Amino acid sequence: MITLNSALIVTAILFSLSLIGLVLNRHNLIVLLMCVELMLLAVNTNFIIFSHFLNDLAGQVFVFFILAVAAAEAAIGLAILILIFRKQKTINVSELNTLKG
Amino acid sequence: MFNFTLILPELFVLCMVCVVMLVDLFVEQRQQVLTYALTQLTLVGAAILTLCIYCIPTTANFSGLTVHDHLGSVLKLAIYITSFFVFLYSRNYFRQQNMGKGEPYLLGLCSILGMMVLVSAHNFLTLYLGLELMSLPIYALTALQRDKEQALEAAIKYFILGALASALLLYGLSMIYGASGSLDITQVANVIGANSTQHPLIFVFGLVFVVAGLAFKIGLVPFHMWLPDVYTGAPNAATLFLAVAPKVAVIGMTIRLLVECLPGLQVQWQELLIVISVLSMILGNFVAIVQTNIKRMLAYSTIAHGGYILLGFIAGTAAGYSAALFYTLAYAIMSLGAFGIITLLSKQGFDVETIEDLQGLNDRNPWLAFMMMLLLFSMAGLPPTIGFFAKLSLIEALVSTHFVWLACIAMLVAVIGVYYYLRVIKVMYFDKPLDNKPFSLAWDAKMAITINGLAILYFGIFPGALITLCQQLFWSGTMLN
Amino acid sequence: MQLLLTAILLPPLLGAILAGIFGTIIGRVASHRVTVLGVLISFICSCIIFKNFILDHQSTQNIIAYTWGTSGAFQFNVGFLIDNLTATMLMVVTSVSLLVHVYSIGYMRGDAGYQRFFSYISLFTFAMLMLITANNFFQLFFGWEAVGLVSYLLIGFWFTREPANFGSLKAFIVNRVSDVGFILGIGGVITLFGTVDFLPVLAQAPKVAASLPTISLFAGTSWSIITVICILLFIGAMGKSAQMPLHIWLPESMEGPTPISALIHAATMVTAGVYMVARLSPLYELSASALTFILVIGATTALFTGILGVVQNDIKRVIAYSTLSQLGYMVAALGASAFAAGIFHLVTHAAFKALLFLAAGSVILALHHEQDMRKMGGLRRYLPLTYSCFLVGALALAAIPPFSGFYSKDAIIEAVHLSTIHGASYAYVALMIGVFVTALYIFRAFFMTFHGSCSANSASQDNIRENGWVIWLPLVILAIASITIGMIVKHADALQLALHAFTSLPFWLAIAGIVTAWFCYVIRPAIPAMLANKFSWLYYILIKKYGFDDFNQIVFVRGTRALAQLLYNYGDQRLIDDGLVNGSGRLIQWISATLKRLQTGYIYNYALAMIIGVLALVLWQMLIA
Amino acid sequence: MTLLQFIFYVFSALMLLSAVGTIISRNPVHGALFLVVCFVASAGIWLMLQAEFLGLVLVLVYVGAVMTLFLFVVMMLNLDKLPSRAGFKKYWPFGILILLLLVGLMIYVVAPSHLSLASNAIAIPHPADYSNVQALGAVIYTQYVYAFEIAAVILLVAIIAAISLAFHAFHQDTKRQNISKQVQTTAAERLRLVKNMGKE
Repeated sequence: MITLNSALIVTAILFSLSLIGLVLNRHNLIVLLMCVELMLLAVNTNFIIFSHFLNDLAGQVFVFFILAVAAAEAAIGLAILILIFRKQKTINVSELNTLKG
Repeated sequence: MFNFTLILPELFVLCMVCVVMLVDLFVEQRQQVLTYALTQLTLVGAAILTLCIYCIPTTANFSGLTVHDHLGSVLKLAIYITSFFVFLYSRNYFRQQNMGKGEPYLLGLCSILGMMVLVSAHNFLTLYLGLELMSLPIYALTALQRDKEQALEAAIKYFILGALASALLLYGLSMIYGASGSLDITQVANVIGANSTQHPLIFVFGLVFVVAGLAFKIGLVPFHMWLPDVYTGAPNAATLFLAVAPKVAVIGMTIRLLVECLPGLQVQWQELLIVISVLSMILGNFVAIVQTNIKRMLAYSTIAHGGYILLGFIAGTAAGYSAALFYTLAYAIMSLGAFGIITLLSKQGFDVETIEDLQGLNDRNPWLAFMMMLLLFSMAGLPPTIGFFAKLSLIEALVSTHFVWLACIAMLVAVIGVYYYLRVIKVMYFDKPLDNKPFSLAWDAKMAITINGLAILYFGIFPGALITLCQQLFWSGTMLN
Repeated sequence: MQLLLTAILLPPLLGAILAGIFGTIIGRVASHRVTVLGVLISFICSCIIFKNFILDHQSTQNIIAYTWGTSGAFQFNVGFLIDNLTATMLMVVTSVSLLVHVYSIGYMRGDAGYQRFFSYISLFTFAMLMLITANNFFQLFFGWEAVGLVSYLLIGFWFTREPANFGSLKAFIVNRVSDVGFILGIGGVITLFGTVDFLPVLAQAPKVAASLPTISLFAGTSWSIITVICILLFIGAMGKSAQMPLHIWLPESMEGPTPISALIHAATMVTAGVYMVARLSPLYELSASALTFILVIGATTALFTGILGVVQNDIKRVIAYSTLSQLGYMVAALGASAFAAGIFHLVTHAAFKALLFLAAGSVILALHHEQDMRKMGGLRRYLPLTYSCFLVGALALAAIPPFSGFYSKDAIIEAVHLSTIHGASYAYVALMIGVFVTALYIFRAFFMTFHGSCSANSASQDNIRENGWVIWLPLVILAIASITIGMIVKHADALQLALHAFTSLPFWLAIAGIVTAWFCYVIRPAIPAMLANKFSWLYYILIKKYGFDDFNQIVFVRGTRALAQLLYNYGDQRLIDDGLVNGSGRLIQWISATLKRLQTGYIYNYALAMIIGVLALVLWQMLIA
Repeated sequence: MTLLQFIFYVFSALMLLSAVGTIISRNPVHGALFLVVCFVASAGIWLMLQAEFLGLVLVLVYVGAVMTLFLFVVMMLNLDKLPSRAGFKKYWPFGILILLLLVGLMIYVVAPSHLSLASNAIAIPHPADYSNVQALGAVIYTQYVYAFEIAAVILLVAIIAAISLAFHAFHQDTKRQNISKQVQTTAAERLRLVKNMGKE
């Protein structure tokens, strides 16, 4: 029997791992996009856990839509990424700092 | 259960999105005016439809996913009107900067549809979908100037941090869903209201994440960092777009979430907002002082204005919420004009960027300089402009709920704020222009900017109607719960 | 009613805007046409209101036009209070203003600032009308300040002339000083009554006064708040209505064009203080001490400024001191609770003083802007019409029956005589002597100007002739008014009163004044010089105007300058500039620069800030939960 | 520990480890593949939580489409040089701090003393003939049809945005096929006879 606590703690770890990835990754833009996907995965799992324990389908419906949005988001993110690579020939995060101050 | 009359404006905009898309595919590059005209027509039509159904009493629609009420309608109207002006100001910019044929209009309309969904959302699901539908086109709009490195950098920053914020918001919503067992705003409010003395910690835990997501979208410290970079890097027209209507929509979302859904947690979110608001007002005003880029300066001032808007929520009374809404509308008009003028001044291959670009504007086009002065006065909160009344009503709401110290801080930093606005006025009026050529505008742009500037004055001298409207929205009984 | 009021208030404002902003475009003729038309419209509407209220006895109306703003429980309304007092004032203001507008067409002909002038006087009319129609203190204050502003602009109308600038500055500063009192008074009203509307304030006043609220201004003293408020408000009136010791600006204001002196500094604006006290009469009735204060100030002004008029040589200054003196009479009437008599004198004074000023202006214009009476004389032959008009004005001023001044001044003296408050007997004596002095100085001016030998050089004598109809028509109208107003108002017992005058002391004092003037300036012109020599110390005091100006110059002007210098050197430059302003400026710059450095431009730092932010907030909330 | 719990922990461990792999891998291709593993593992967890349809969709849509897209882009970008892991080495303790903080808070928050749901919520196992797909479908197309339509618009936006951003039409050096010109071509244009001057 899976318990609510343990499930939520697992997703919390997953969520914090993706946050760490976002903060510590300083070189590859594409990994940042993957971290975003990971974050959404954690959130989705959260919803499914609650949906399961509440016996309520609404959580699953929410996940269904988050998946759709995440796919759309990935498409746009990758498009911007490609533009950046085309223009600057690099996707190094630490070189993207002309805007500051 | 499914009342299609109540979502007529949304349906109309959606149909027109398809029409604009198809028309844009088949018309020639030079007949681009058709796309523009259709876009503006969509906004006008949506406004008319919204007005037609305005008087229908508050109803939850589509099994509670969306709600029809006066708050939503008023916010929608504000969105149409400001967006109408946005497209009017940016029309030339889109053409000159080679930002594609009809794409900006198409993306803009999609974003507006998202805002409409957002402000009348009555369920976490629609709230999230509306938010994403609003944001995704803006990410694209920011990157649409594909040859400009800064625009791309701004777009990816906005995108990644925006996704992070969405994820934080969702994480928070998932906690609230888990604790309350529902996604419906009214039901969640009822669950929380039921045991109002002692909430499970998980609510507070979720609340912080929700507030973080909201604070990101409004652009508040410490979730503000995207804002100056995006405002600066984005093409001027995109900055104009994202500075105005989305702000209104996000404040609408804040009202839905904090005021309608989580009033039971008011004590907690008040504390959070106080910290965020004070930090924002201070940071926004202080950092704006040392900026040389006008868009960046206005971006920091946006952060400060966001802090001011929160003051109304902190007051936590109907008067406070209506003051916050009034401030939001005032801010929308002000930033519309200010960014609008920056967009209008940009020429082919020349974006107005630094404050020096405005040098001697008075010699080149006195009327435009005068309008800009009015707008800046209003942002600084000097009478007799709308900005003054907006600040006044906020302070009043704060003082009447005994947050006098907060009101004092707000006034103090506002005084600091006056400095950088006046600096721009000084540059416009007392410095010699770099380029002596008189600057002329198309008639429609001239008229729009005149209406915009005079609105600042009109609502400053006769604020009664707008204030009353805002107050009525928060009378008990007009809201669904 | 609201429509009628709009028709009274807005045309002068529109006229002012048209003449002021578009004056150069529409030209001189159009400028005076629009402004005269505007004032004519408001005059006609005022007549209607006058008829409704005074003749048909309509009841008081309080109209709230619109709410300008709300602050807490506090509402800022634009509203109008119309009753007999307002109706009378409307009549006075619009009629005098209309005549002065017409007169100015002739007087200002050829002046470079023609359009500007008409714009100003129309604006003045608007402001004055706002002042007298106000139903609350804020609107009153708006009108109060607006008329002050226009007055300041008009005194300095010929801004290239040094005395004009000096005069306007003086008027401005003195009025600011009195405004402090006025604002404090309004503040007192707000704290005590919680509203600024006249009617509620006046209605609550007796109840509030019954509870005897007191305030401790200095340690150990206890004042009645009502008295304090009344005196503070009256200090405002002292500035505007030029009562001692705040009267010093009015003689200087004669540097403005003569029509302005007639309109603003004789007939209308300076009576604003009198109007205000009369409007608040129920409040003043509650404080005997305030009334005593008013009475003493008024009587003193009436006598001592009148004496100064005797030694002036500038024709306009004589009339200016006369205005001061007559304002003193009005204020004394207020002090004696004879508010109706005060307003009556205000009305008659408006007529004959405007007449005197305009007649003097006619003389000045005929002599090509010569104002020194020593260079005039014998003008009777050249300016017969002006001569007779001036005579009518002088007789009215000297209170000779049956001219209008007689009725109003007699009422005042009678009221003061009957008054029993402290200082009433002093006031009575002062006003009595004042009657003699009044007759003396005005007939001195009259005889010096129109009788005796002609001292103007012979070359210019031929050029002296009456001016055009725009000049003399207002004179004639005002002269008729000066003769008749008194009789019209007292129509029932006018004759009886006039006959009674022959047995009363004031009448014979006035006659004595006239005879003295005739003897000293027509029969034996050497006497004044002899007297001046013999009583040179007195003469010196009078020439120095009791030293008010020098005292101000030495104590306030120099003292202020020295203090300012001191504050500037140590307070401003060292403490504020170096310490606070530049210091805080530097601090802000430093903070800004530091905060700016936080914005590194790296996505991961931004994300980090967000994450730290959210975690810190969560932690905080968890710890306090 | 029941079998179910054991499987759950195995999947969880797999998911978390591959997540770690995703964020620390230097090669983006490896990262993407780790992410695939992570998705598959979580799909397993979702199945155990009786969200069968979503578990399948995760594999089909995410692994099948989105991750493919990622890999496709990675290949297209042709990143020859692998970046160093300098930042990671320097700041990882900081990351651990974030992890501990958030997880610690989470443990505190969902402790049964603070969350009544944690102690009394018991998931009801569905009967054997229960169809998750059917149940979801029933609500998505009725109760949630409004949201469904909005999601459709979001996907439309994604198409418009991706095309308008990545489409190269405005650049002159793009090589394009002009079909109408291609169809209208004549025989003369197709074939050019060249006289061979070299040898008879």
